[in-house]
Amino acid sequence: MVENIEIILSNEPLSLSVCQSFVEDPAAGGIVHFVGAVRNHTKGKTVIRLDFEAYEPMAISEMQKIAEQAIQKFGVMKIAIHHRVGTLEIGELPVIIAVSSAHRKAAFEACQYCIDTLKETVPIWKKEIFEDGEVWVSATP
Amino acid sequence: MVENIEIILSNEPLSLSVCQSFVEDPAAGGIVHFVGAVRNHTKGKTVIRLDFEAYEPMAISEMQKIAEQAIQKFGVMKIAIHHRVGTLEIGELPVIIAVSSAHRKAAFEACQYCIDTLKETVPIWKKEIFEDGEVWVSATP
Amino acid sequence: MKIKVLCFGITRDILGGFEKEIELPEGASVAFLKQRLTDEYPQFQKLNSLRIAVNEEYGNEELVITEQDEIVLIPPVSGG
Amino acid sequence: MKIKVLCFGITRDILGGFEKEIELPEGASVAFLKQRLTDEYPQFQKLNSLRIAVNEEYGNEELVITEQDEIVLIPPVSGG
Repeated sequence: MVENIEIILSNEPLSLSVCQSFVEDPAAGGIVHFVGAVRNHTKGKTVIRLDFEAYEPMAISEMQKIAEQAIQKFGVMKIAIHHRVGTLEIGELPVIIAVSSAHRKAAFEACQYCIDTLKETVPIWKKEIFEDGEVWVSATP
Repeated sequence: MVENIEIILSNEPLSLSVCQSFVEDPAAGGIVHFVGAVRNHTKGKTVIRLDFEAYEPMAISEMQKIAEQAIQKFGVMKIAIHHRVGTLEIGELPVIIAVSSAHRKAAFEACQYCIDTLKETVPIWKKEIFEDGEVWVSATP
Repeated sequence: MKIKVLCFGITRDILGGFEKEIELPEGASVAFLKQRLTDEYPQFQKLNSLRIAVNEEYGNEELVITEQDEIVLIPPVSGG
Repeated sequence: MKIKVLCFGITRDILGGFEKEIELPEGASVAFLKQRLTDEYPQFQKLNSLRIAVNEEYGNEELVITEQDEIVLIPPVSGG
């Protein structure tokens, strides 16, 4: 069986070219990547860094499920979902999602589905560290 | 003025990380890339390589227009459109479009708009080379 | 029975630790555990959501908990 | 007047070269040029489309051509 999904949860910086290499396929005409980035501001406050933590086994199995669903729903070829944990500085990449497909429309739809669903269901949490405090993102209104 | 558009037409292999670096911004929360790839088959025939040619000054100005329209329409931050010309082997990348945005939905929409419009309006042509002949893609029914 | 819950994100701050033992009646459901937590720690009311994972799957409200289950508190996720 | 047209993609194969001189009456429009080309080279009828770029912009059918213009034949594009 050809492996068509690669899920990684890592303490090390993520690599766009590693994701690209995984999803490349001689029959793929289009590849879409979503790359998350750590923003320096949130609601007008300066963010110094972010701490990510994950309930690791379940985060991996939920990301695997999302990729499987996306392949089934949109008929795409290969999906890589790589997510960081640990401390990230501004500009570092918390997540990369790469999708290859024979046709580009399906790749766009599948990639958007993966990131939208990841943000709803995958047990990963980020804490924003400010000069004067810290907050778990989205925990409270 | 901060440059927010980078258009490149090149004989050399394209680089995803160069596109990523151009569009990265401390205020960007999401980056979407579309990467075209040369498929090994088209309508059941084996493709050996592709030759791309461009009406270069107009190809560049049309890509610039597309990027400007996308920034205006979708409110995204930065766009890089890099396109190859010359001979490409299977698996090489004819085009990379990178879009950064505060919010990911706009990045997806703008990236899709750019590649859809590029394929309609930018004066670049590809010839597919088969074992037994060659054909200008999309020229005739 | 005594169950052990694992706490991630803001729930660790609320319960004051990663691992917490909680006394529950036999046959208690996920909904019962959530009610118990909210009664004991009123800060849970302020959360946008609270899900309970049972053995690495989101458990629905009626699911009955046993001592052998791995119970994890899942406050609003914010990955990506 | 004698205009010079530049030919890309399949139009180069049809006209047999990258640069071609074409004799047109003064005041000829883009539409006139397209008709002239189709009359002389019936293969143009087989194309999915033919646009004419005048000075690096797509010229509409009514645009009048002069000898100073850069005229380029744009068969169906296939970039990306």
